[in-house]
Amino acid sequence: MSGQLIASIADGVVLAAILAVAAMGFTLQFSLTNVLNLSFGSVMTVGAFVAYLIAVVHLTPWLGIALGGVAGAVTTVVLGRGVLRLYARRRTQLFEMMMVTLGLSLIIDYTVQAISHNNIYGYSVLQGSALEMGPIRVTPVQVGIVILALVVLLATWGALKFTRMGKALRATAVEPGLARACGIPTGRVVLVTWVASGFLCGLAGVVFVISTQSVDYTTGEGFLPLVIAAAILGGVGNLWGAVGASLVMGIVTEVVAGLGQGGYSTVAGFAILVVVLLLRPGAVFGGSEDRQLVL
Amino acid sequence: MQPRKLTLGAALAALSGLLLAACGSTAATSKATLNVGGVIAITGSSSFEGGNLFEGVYPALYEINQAGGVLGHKLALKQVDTRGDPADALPAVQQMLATTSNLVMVAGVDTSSAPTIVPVLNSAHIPMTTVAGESVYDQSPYPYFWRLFPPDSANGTAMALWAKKKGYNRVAAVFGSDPGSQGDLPGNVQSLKALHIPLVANITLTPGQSSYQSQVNQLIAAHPDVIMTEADSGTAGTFFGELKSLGGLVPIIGTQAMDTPPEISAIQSALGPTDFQKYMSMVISAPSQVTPAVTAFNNAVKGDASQIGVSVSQAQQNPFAVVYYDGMIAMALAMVAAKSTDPKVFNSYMSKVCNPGPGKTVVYTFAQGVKALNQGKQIQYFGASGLIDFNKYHNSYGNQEAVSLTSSGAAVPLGTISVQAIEAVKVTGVA
Amino acid sequence: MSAWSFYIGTLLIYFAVDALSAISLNLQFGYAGVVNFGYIVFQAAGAYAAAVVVLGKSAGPGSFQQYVFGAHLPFPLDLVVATLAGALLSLAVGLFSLRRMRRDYQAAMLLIVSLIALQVVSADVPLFNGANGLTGVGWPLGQIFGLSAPASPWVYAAWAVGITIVVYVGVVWLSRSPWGRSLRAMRDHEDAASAMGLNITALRLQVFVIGGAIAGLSGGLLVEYIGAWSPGAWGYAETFVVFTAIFVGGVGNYKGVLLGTLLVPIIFLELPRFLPSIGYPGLTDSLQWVAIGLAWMLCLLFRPRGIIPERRARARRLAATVLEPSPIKEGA
Amino acid sequence: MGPEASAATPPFPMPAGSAPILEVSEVAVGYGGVRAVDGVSLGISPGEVLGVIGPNGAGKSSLLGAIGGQVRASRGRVQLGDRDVTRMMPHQRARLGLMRTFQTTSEFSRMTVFENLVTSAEGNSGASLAAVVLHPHRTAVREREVAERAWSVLERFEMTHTADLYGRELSGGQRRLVEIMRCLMREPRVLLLDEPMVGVAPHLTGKLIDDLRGVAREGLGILIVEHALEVVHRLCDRVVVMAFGKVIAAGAFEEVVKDPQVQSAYLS
Repeated sequence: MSGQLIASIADGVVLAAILAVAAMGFTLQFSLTNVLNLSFGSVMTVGAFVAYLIAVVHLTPWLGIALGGVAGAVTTVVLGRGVLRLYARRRTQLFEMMMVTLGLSLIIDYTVQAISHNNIYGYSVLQGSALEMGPIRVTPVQVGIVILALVVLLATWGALKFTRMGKALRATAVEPGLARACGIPTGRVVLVTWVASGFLCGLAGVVFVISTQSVDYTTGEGFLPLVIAAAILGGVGNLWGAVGASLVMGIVTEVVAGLGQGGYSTVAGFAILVVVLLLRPGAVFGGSEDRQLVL
Repeated sequence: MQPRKLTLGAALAALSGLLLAACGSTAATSKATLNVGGVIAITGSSSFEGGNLFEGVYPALYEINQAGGVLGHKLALKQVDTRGDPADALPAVQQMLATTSNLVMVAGVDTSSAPTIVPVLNSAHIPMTTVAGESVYDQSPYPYFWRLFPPDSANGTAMALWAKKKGYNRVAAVFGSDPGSQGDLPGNVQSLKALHIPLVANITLTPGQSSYQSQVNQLIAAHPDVIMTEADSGTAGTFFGELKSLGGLVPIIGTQAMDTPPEISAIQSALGPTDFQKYMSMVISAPSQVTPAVTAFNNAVKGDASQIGVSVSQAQQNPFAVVYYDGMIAMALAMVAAKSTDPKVFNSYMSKVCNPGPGKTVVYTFAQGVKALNQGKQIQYFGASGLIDFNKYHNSYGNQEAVSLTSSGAAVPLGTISVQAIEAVKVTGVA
Repeated sequence: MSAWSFYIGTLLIYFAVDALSAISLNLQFGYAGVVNFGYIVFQAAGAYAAAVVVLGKSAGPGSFQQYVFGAHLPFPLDLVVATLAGALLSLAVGLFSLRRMRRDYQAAMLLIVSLIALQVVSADVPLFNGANGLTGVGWPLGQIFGLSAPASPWVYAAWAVGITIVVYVGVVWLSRSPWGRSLRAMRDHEDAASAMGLNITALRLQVFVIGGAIAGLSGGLLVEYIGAWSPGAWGYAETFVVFTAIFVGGVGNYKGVLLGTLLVPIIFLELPRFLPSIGYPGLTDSLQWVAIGLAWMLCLLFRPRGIIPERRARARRLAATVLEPSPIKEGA
Repeated sequence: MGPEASAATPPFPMPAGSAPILEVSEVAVGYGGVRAVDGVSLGISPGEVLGVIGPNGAGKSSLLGAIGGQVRASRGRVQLGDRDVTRMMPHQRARLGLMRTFQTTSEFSRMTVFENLVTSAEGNSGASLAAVVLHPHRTAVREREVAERAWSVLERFEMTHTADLYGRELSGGQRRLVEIMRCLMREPRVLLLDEPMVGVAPHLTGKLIDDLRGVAREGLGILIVEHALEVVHRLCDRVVVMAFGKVIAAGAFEEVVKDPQVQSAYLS
C-alpha cells in the first residue's frame, strides 16, 4: 500500500508541475493588475490549439511548445491592452473587471468551439516508454515537465529578483501610485507582465495537453479553478507560494485518486483551500477592498 | 425613457418574427417534403451521439430520395439539439412539434433525454427509431417506440461472455462517469458475477481531468489480463495514452460505443496503429454478411458523403449509423406499404415490413421494397445490420460480435456471441 | 394548434422558473452585491431534493436508478423540501464562502463550488444516480387531480406563474423595506455599512439563504415539470445566462429583471430554433454562446445598469408623513 | 519587545475631573511582519477633540482601524466607557456609539443622501430582517422617527437640498459632510474622523470646524486624524504625534510642534 502512496505522490508532483507553470503566470498577472482574470483558462486553450496545429503540419513539437507560449503572450497582450483598457478607461471597478474577463472567456471558448467543430483532437507528442524506479513509474515527458516547471520557477524568480524590470514590477505591485511617482514606467511594467504571464499561460496550456494527449475547447477552462485555487492558496503575487500550493494540491489530488476515489480527487484539492480558508482566513485573504486597478 | 420603448419594440418584433416563422411553415402544399426530426445531442458532452445519427440518417434519406421518395414525397432531416439534457430537450422537441409541418417520424432521442422525450413523442403520435439503451424500454409501453438495437445491458453481457470465451479471468472495468458510458457498466459487472469471472478493478474516470495517472497505476497494480471499457473519446484517449506510456497495456474490450469514429481515432492516436490493432477489440451488434443491404448502405454513405462529418469508411464502420439507416429505411417502407404518410396509419406497418414470415419477399433496399410492394407483395426488409424481427415491445436485436480494426480501418471479426447466449445470462433490473 | 399550445405553455413555465432565478440573483447581486456565480448549484439542490422525495424509495444499487433519501411526500411537502434544500445548502456554502474577503475572490470561490458540486454529483452514482440523473419524477399536486405535468402544461404554467408572482411580490417588498436599504448600503460600501452598525456577515448570509431558498423552489418546480434532472441541466454556464438577463434588463430593478428574463433565456435562446441551421451541426449553439458573451461585454461597457435601471428612492415619500411642509417640496 | 515599547510611550496626561469615554491602551497592529501601530495608548474625555498627527506611514489610519474594529489589534485593549470593545465587530462598536469616517470617502454612492442617513440611524430597523418581517407596524413607526431625525440633521448642516441626490452626485466636500452627518444619526459617544478636510473647499473648512466644535460641546469625544496643521490647531484641544507606529509626543498643539523629536520626524 505504501508503494501505491509513493507512486501517487510522484504522480502528484507531475500534476503539480503543470499546475505550477499556470499558477505562476496567474499570480504574476493578478498581483500586478489586481484583475482576477477568468479568461486565463481560455488563453491556455488558445496556446494548446496552436501547439496542436504545429503537430498537425508535422513540425517538431518543441516549436509547438514555444509557439504555444508566444500565442498565449500575444492573446494576453491583445486582451489586456485592447479590451481591458477600454473598460479601465470607463472607470470599471476592479470587481466588474473580473466579470469582463468572464465574458471574454465565454467569447474565446465558444469561438474556439465553433472553429474546432466541437471535436476532441488527439495530441500525442514526445511520449516515450516508461521509466521504473521502485513503485514509481514515470515517462520521460513527465520528467521533462517537472524540469520545465523548475526552470520556469528559477527564471521567473531570478528575473523578479535581479533585473531592473523585475524590481520595478514588484514595486508597482505593492504601491502603484508611489511607483509611478518614483518615475517607474508603470505602463511598460504592465506590458511586460502581460507578455510574461501570457507566455507562461500559453506554455501551461501546451504542457497540459501534452499530459492529457488531447485538446478541445474546454481544455483550459476545466483546469482554471485549480490554477486560481493554487494562486490564492499560495498568496497572491507569491511565486514560491504558488509553487508550494501547486505541490500540495497536486499531491492531494493524486493521492485521493490513488485511493480509488477518482471522482473526488479534484474536490480534495479544493477542499484544502476551503480548510485553510476556514481556519485562517487572514492568511489567505489578506488583501483589502481598496486595491486598485493597474492597467 | 427612450431605451425602454426601443427594447419593447425589439421584443415585439422578435415575437412577431416567431409567429411569422410558425405561420410560414404550416402552409403545406401537396407532395410537400416530409420531415424527419433528428432529436439528438448535437452539442454538450454527448455530442458524439449526433454524429452517429447523421452518419446513418443522411445516407438513408439520400437513398430514399434517389429512389423517388416516399409516395412522391421527398424526405428531409430537421436537426433538433437536445444538448443531452432533458431540460433543454423538452422545449426543443415541443418547438419541433409546433413548427414542423409534415413531421412523419423522429430518429434518435439520446439516452439522457429519452425518459422525458419518448412519452411526449408517443402522445403526439410520432413514431421514433431510437438507440436509447435503457432497459426500461425492453418492455416499452409506447406503441410509437421502435428500437433496432440491443439494450446497454445486453452489450455488457456480451462483453462478459466474450471474455469467458477467451479464457480471461482477471477483468478490470474502466468506465467514464458520463451518462453514455455508465449505461453498459451495471450489465457488464453483473454478468461477470453471474459468469464467475473475477473483477479485479472497477475504475471510474471523471471526464476532463489533466491526467489519469493514479488510475492507470491502480489498474496496473491490479494485474488484470483484460480491460473492459467505455469512456468519451477525450477521456479514453488520455487514459489509454497514459496506460501505454506507463507500460500497462493488456487486451482491451470496448463496448459498441467504442466502435464509433471519434473513439477510434482517439484511441488509435493514443496507442499507435500497431498496438491498436493488437490490443483493442470491441463487442458490437454483429454486422450481417455482405448482403445487398450492406452494399446499398455503403453506396448511400458514399453518395451523400458531404452531409456527414467523417470519412466514408468511418461512417460505414459505425454500428450506430447502420442501425439508424435501417430504422429510416424500414419506416419509409412502412409508409409505402400503408400507402399513407399519416403516422397513425403507417406506424403499425413497421413490424409488417420487417419481421420474417411465410410467403414474404425479402428485400434489401428501399427501391426493391417499393417495387415489391407495388406488385402487391408482402415484404420483409432485411437490413444492413441484418435480420430485423420486432418483438411485441418493438425491440429487435440479434447476435453480437467481437471485432478488431486494422490500421486501415477494416473490421476483423473475432467471434460471435449469440443472442440466445446473452439472454441466458440472468441479469436483473439493470438500467 | 395543440402542439403550439404545448410549446408556449412550456416556455411560460421556463419563463417562470428563469424569472425566479433572476429575481433571486437580483436580490443577491443587484441589492446586496453578493456575486453568486454558483447560483445554479442551489437550483440543482432543490431539483434533486424534490425529485427524491417524489420518486419514492430507491431500489438500491444495480437498479434502474439509485439515490438517497427516497420518499413519497405529498404536496406541498415536495416543494417545501426543495426550498429547504436550497436554503440549507446556501447556509452551508455561505458560512465559509461569505466571510470577509474581496468580492472577486468570493465570486471565484462560488464558481469553484459550482464546478466541484457538478463533479461530485456526476461521479457519485449512489447519491443522485450520477451522470445519468434521475427520471420519472411526478407532480404531487397534479396527481391529486389526476393531472400529469407534461400533459397539462397550461395548468402547470398557471401554477408556476402563480408561485412566481407570490415570490416576486415578497422579494420586491423585502427589497423596498428598510432591510433592502441596508443591503444596498452594504453593496455600496461594505466597511462603511459595518461602521454604521450593520452586521454585514448576517445580512450577507440572510440574503444568500433567501436567494438559495428561491433557487431551490425554482429547481423543484422545474424538475416536477420535465420529470428528469441530471448534471447536464446545471452546467456552471447556466448561471451566466441568468446574469446576462439581469445585466440586459437592469440591475437592481425587478421589472427590468423580468424584461431581461424574457429577452435572454426565452426569446434569445429560443429564436435560433426558428432559423435555418447553418454550417455543421452545433455551430449555431457555439455562436449563440459567443453572442451571450458579447452581450455581456457590451452591457458592461455601455449600459452597466441595464435597460431599466435601478429606481431612485425619493425622500419625499417618507418625508410627507413626517414634516409638513416638506423642505423638498419647497426646493423643487 | 513589549516592555521596551511601552517604556518608550510617554505617559498620557488625562484631563482632570472627567473619566475618559474612550481609552486605548498598548494597542499594536501588524501586517505580516510590519508593525504599523506599536503599543499606542491614549484617552479622550467627553467634549474633547483630540488630534492625531504624524508623517505618512506613521500608523494613524491603522490606529483608527484598530479602534473602529476594521483592523485587528494584535495586542492591547480598546475600552469604550466601561465596555471592553477590543474583540468586537465594527457594527457592535457602532451600536455602542463608536462611529467613524474613512480616509477615502465612503458614502453609499447609489443611495440618496437621505437614505445614507436613514440607513445609519440608531434603531434603523433595516439592520434586522426579523424586525422587518415580524413587526411591520413597529418598523413603520421607527422609520418615521428615523426620517424625522434625518431631516433635523440635514437641516442642522444646511444640506436639505441634497436629500434626493445620489452619493456619487455630490462634491467632495459634500461627501465628507454626509459621512459626518451619518455618524451623527446615532448620537455617538465617540467620533473617529479620518482626514475629514480632504476635498473640502477652503471656504467651507471654517464652517466645518465650527460644526465639529459644536458637536463636541454636546458631550461626545472626537478623535481626528488630520494632515492640515492649521485645522488641527483650530479644532483640537490636545494633540498626539505619531511616528513609526509609536506616540512620540502629546500635549497642547503649541507645545508639541516645538518638540525637537516631532520636528525631526516631520523632516525625515
